[in-house]
Amino acid sequence: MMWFFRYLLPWILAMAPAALTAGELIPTPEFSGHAIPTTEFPEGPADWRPILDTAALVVALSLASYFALVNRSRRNLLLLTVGSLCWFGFWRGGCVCSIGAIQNVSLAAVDPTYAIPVTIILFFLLPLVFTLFFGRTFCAAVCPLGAFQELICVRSIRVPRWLDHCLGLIPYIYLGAAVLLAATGTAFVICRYDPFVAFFRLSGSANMLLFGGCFVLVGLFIGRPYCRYLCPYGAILGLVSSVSKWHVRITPTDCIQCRLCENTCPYGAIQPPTIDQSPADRESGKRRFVALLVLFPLFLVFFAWLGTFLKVPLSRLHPEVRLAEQIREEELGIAEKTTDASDAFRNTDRPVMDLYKSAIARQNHFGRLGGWLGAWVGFVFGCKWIHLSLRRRRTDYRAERSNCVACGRCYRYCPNEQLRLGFIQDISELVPEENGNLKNEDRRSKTKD
Amino acid sequence: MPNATQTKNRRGFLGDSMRVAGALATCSFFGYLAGRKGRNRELLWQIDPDKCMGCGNCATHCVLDISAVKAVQCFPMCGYCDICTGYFDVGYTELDTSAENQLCPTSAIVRTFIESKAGQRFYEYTIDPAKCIGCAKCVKGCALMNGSLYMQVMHDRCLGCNECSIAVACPTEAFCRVPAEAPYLMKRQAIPLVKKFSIR
Amino acid sequence: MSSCIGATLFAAVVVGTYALYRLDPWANRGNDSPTRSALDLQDQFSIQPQLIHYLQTSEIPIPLDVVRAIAVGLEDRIYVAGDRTVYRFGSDGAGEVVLHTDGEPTCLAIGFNRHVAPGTFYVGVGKAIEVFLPNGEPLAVWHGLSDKTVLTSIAVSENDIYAADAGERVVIRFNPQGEIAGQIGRTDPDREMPGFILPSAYFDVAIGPDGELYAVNPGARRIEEYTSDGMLEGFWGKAGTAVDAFFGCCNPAHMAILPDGRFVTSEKGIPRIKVYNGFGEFECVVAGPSELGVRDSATVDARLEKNTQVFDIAIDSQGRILVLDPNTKRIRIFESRQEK
Amino acid sequence: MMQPSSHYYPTVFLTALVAGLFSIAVCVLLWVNYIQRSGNLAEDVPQYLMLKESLRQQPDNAPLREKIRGLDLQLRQEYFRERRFTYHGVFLLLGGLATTLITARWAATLRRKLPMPDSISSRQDPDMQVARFAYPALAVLGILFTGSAILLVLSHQSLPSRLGEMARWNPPDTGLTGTLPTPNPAPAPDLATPEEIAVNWPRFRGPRGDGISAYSNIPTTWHASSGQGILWKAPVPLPGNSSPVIWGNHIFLTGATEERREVYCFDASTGTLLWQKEVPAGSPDSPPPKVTEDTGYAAPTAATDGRHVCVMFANGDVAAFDFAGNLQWHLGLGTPKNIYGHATSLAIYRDLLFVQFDQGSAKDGLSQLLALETSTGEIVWKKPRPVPNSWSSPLVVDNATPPQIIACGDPWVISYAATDGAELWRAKCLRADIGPSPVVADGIAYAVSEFPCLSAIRIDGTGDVTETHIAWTADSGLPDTCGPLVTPDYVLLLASYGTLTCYDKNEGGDPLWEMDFDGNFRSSPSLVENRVYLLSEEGTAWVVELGREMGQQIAEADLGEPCVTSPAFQDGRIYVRGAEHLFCIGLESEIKNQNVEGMAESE
Repeated sequence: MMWFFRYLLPWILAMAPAALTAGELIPTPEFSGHAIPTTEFPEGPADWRPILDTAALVVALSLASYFALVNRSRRNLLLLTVGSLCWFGFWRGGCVCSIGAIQNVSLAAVDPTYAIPVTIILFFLLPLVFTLFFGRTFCAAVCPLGAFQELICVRSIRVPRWLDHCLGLIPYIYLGAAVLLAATGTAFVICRYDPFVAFFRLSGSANMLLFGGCFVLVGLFIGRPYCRYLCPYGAILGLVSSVSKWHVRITPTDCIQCRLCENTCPYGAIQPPTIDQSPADRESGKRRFVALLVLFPLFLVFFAWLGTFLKVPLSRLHPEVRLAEQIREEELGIAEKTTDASDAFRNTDRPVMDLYKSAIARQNHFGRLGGWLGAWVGFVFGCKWIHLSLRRRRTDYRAERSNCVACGRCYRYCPNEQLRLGFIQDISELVPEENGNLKNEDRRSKTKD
Repeated sequence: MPNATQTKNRRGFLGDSMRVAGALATCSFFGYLAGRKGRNRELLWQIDPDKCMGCGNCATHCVLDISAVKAVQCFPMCGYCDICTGYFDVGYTELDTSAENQLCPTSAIVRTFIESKAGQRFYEYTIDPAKCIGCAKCVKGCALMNGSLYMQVMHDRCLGCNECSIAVACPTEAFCRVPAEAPYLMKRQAIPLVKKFSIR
Repeated sequence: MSSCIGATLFAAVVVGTYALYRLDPWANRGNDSPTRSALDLQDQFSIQPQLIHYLQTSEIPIPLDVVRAIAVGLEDRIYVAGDRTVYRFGSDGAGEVVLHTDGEPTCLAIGFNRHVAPGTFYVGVGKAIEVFLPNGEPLAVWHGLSDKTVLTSIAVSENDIYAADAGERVVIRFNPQGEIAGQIGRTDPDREMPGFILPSAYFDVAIGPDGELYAVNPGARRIEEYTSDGMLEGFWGKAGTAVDAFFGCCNPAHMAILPDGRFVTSEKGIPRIKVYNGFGEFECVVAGPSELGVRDSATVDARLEKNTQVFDIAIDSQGRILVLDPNTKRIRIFESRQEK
Repeated sequence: MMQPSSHYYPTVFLTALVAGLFSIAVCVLLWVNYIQRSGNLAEDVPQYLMLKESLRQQPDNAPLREKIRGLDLQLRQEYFRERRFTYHGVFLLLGGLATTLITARWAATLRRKLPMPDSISSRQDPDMQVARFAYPALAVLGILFTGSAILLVLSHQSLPSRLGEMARWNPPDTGLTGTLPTPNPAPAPDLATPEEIAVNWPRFRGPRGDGISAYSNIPTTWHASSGQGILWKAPVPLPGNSSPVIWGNHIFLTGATEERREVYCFDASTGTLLWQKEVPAGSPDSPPPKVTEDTGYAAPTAATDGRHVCVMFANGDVAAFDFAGNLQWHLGLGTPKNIYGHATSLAIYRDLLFVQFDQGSAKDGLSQLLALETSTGEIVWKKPRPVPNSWSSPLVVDNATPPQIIACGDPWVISYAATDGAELWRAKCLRADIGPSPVVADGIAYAVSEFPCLSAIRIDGTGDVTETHIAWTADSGLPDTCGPLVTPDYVLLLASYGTLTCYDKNEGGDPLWEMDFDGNFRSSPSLVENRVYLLSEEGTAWVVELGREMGQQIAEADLGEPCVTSPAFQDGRIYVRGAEHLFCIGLESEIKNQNVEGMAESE
């Protein structure tokens, strides 16, 4: 057993005095005829995989934009959707997706020690850039979550537009909370509560699968529930999309106001033309707008104030604060039992006071951040309120830019598209007289203006 | 009419420039983020074995049916003990491989006799990754001795979730992101030993 | 149809919310799940109360940052080595520094009444033994040990001083002048000397009531008796998980001998202090993990950084067992229940 | 696409239905399998565990062993079989679901009706309609958010926001006490009792800061040169003008040089230096303080709450140790702007440590009074003080309601509530450099400085009490350093040039008598029974018996080295710090005993 002292002891002594009490090892024997094996580890994912994924993303985005804006083919889009679902969903396991990348980017912006991989940056950035020029074609056929929901939407029922507006605020609030929690290194909530990723992985915790299943059930009847009422990346893309260079159009030429497309969008993105207001309505609208503008800062302050109270629930999400609370409860004798984390903590030398100090500092930090989150919620609410009171005149049926996910369902309902594709010879084959009249009436009213 | 078109053109141009500028600004910000740390390679999840307490959450909290985390043997650190506390249940009756004496619930540890020396018998213990479910029982057992058994995320199985569910459940924050070119970690104590044996 | 869809949607929302609520990301519920893979050390950890024949009667705080070794000197005064000093406690628990060593002491022994120089301090410091007069003045430093020396224990007999060297795996015998008079326990197949198996820096020696030398062979999990010229006289001890055996790779870590010749052993890993009779038969337990203030979670914690529990022991003339607790930096004093 | 309902429809629909049922079946099977499997590892089967346990009882039972092996094999096989089933089942399910979806969509497409726009008669402005419902809906959503936020907040009770509150924190009754184990009462902060404080010497000039001994068996004479009356003397490693404080058997002292600050703990019975700890620099970047010989680097006297000893140094560092000498906390308040050097001693009330940190000129606005938690060093409150640098020490009056802390500065004597620092009253009666510390007896505060007078202020006022609550003033024999000594009948002042002036305690006015001593005085006078102890800078001590007509010098003693600190009195002993040593002066009888013991020991 001399080898122990020849090789190990100098090292133990170098580590002394700690090594005298901890870390002593039974020496590995020197065998006469047996070589000490090296541990075999399976290889990680290949180097080229991220490159391939990025390339696939670029190709898919380009194709989606081409299919939606130039080719105007719902079938091609659908095929691409299936392809994307297979590649980005099932093959890639769903991670890291553009939606989740929000959190990595937030963390990287705040925490200089976190080196964000280039792939994640590109997954976050490329859809944004494409959306800036072509609208939400990413959502249409590239995003695996979108693709999944697109495909399961069997029988869609229409959500009333006012409800759509309200629920449409949730993504912004979710975005704010997700950024806050990610930037503080607390949690990646978007990933934690992603309903579909368990399907892509073909496994997951029972509760997550159940949750996903419920989402699927909802998705059968309500088009893209996640995209519309939760997706924080969709919220960003919606904003970008509203200033995009090009965008999906329902009709390839001019709208003839036939109203055939009116109910075709399962996502409630097609807006009917407006009817001019009476002067009295216009006046009250103006007054309301001014009142809202005045109330806006109050709104911000109120919600910010409210947000500061969130410091405890928010900070609870942080492991260190949770640990400090558990330890405290144990010390007061009100904890029912110890946890692994508290056991682990007690087995080390770290003083309890030190933990408390750090936890309290963190909690106070969350108090401030909660204020910001509250202000953001107030801002979102205020903006929506103001947005609702603003009126823009619309004369045609068209896809609302921020909500339209460029799925291409509406194309074929347009007589002009049918005409373009050569399915019909004349618009009157499709459009009843009544509707034609409407168009003329409208024209008349237009000329009056 | 030409005036209108001109205005429209001008406005369109302005919009385009804004878009390009916005895109460029965003890109450069992200370029900064990417470039700040120099090497921005892919990151993978891994367990820092010095922080792992062997709680067993790896077996239950992985999104995979069978956890991506498995026990590994660091041979240069192993004492090749006859009475291996990682292999034998503390209530063993005989030092043999029969079921009632084994600690591992799936029999994933293979015990091989190597040689007998100065009255001591030495055995090699190898983990069969196909059977290992990552319950960390052997890791806790081995910690009573050398601690050569430890937990690692197996990258052929790990899906690389953006937020690792085991990391969230980990009581000691032992999970960390490691660069893809060095995807496995070693115990601090093992480093000199592994070096020593690899030189030989 | 639409009411059917509505009901489905409602049910989905309710079930989904419930599923989210049931989600257990932080493994809070993990603890009571029956599938948890716990390492069951309960039998080793909770010792049957009828086996515990001793009771902790008092506790003395030690005002040192590091405590290394404990010994009992003349008049039953307690000495603790650590922090480059040797610290003495009076009967009232008040203490004082009696001497300063050159480096960090690792072991300590004090000449008893029948020793050639009663009251002399022998302190193992690095690769040398520092010798001090009873008043704390330095007397000599005994060098002459090898480069690999790791001193882990010193014991004094009437005419000799034995030092356990974990580095060379021998017990070195000094005469009172500091000259090396012999080495005991080196592996020697000719004399059927198996040698000491020392996986760690725990290697204890002690002198029996009749001057015989006992040394722990932790790797073999036994205690061996030697003559002063290095002949192995006998040994006892068995490895195992039961309470009468020595657990783990290398135990006991410390040993002391009661005035009537019984042995007291201190194990590490699952800390246990036990009494064996002169023939090595298990008698009783002095203290188990819970008596020593060690949580059961600490023994199944796989981390290296965790607190390690190794308790040095010493015995005074009344047979009280003094346990040096490095966690709380206290001396725990155990007395037999019957005598109480 | 526009074809009418096709004849494929029934087939397609049926396929969708079958595929859907298949998927559901697979799903259920998988679920059952999942639930079963998690309880199927051998170690989770109670039967297996029971068998194993019985084997432990009877290790030689061979049939039992065989039974265990058989069961183990069976369980493991089952486990791995179920694992395989899950693996394949998932793909089956995926296939089934895909088929269901495709066919269901196909069926839906086949059944799709052509769009039929509503009639246009009832057309309203769509945006108006949206807005009409959206506003209230938004409001409801907002209320929902606010409500859930409030619920969240109410349902989460957490750590207190400050560490100091931690000790007293007790989470509110959650209403679940019926199901939870009854919570233990919050541990009361571990504080010394008033009785304990009264018999110790926890701060500058004793438990009440008035220099009055609780013991009467105090020696009156000693001579260091001959060793007469000296129980022991111990060298103090670093110089300092701070006085000893005592708790039980521990004597605490501080000493410092420009570079190093140390705390010493001596054994009161033997004079052994129990420990000696360096105080780490609290604010290493601050410049070293400018001090004079009169103050030095360790002028502030320590204070103890019986659990911790708190110390302060001229550079503004404050620290606390436990009695074993472990540093509990330390912080640097920054080097004070003080022309002679910071000399104000510390005071403690319950678990609060008071630091009177007067510095600069009054205009600088730098002076403040801080209250720190003794156990953590956390600042509980701080109050700015409208005064320039001063050298007087704050005084805690704990028997007043509310408890007060009185601090002197130029020109204000200000009283603060000890618990929260609220100002209670202030009186304008001091001028220039303020050295003597105030004393309170029987509801009257005595504050004095070299100019203009000694003032007796009733402490029950509020606001500015200069005009209303000053009982009397006196103006001869005013000290610049030594604090006043207030006996049951008299108020004594000891001027630094050696004049002891006695006033009637209730009337003031003209002195009753004066006595001159041949010495310079910076050590405040002390009282034992009716005897006044005076210690001169040169080391001579006088003991004076008090009388209404005249003081009677009854003894003279000699310390043998210069002394500027105030003595501490314990049972039969005086502890006093000289320039180099800490002396313990004891009764002759005790010294004899000790010698006898010593001889016995040496025999």
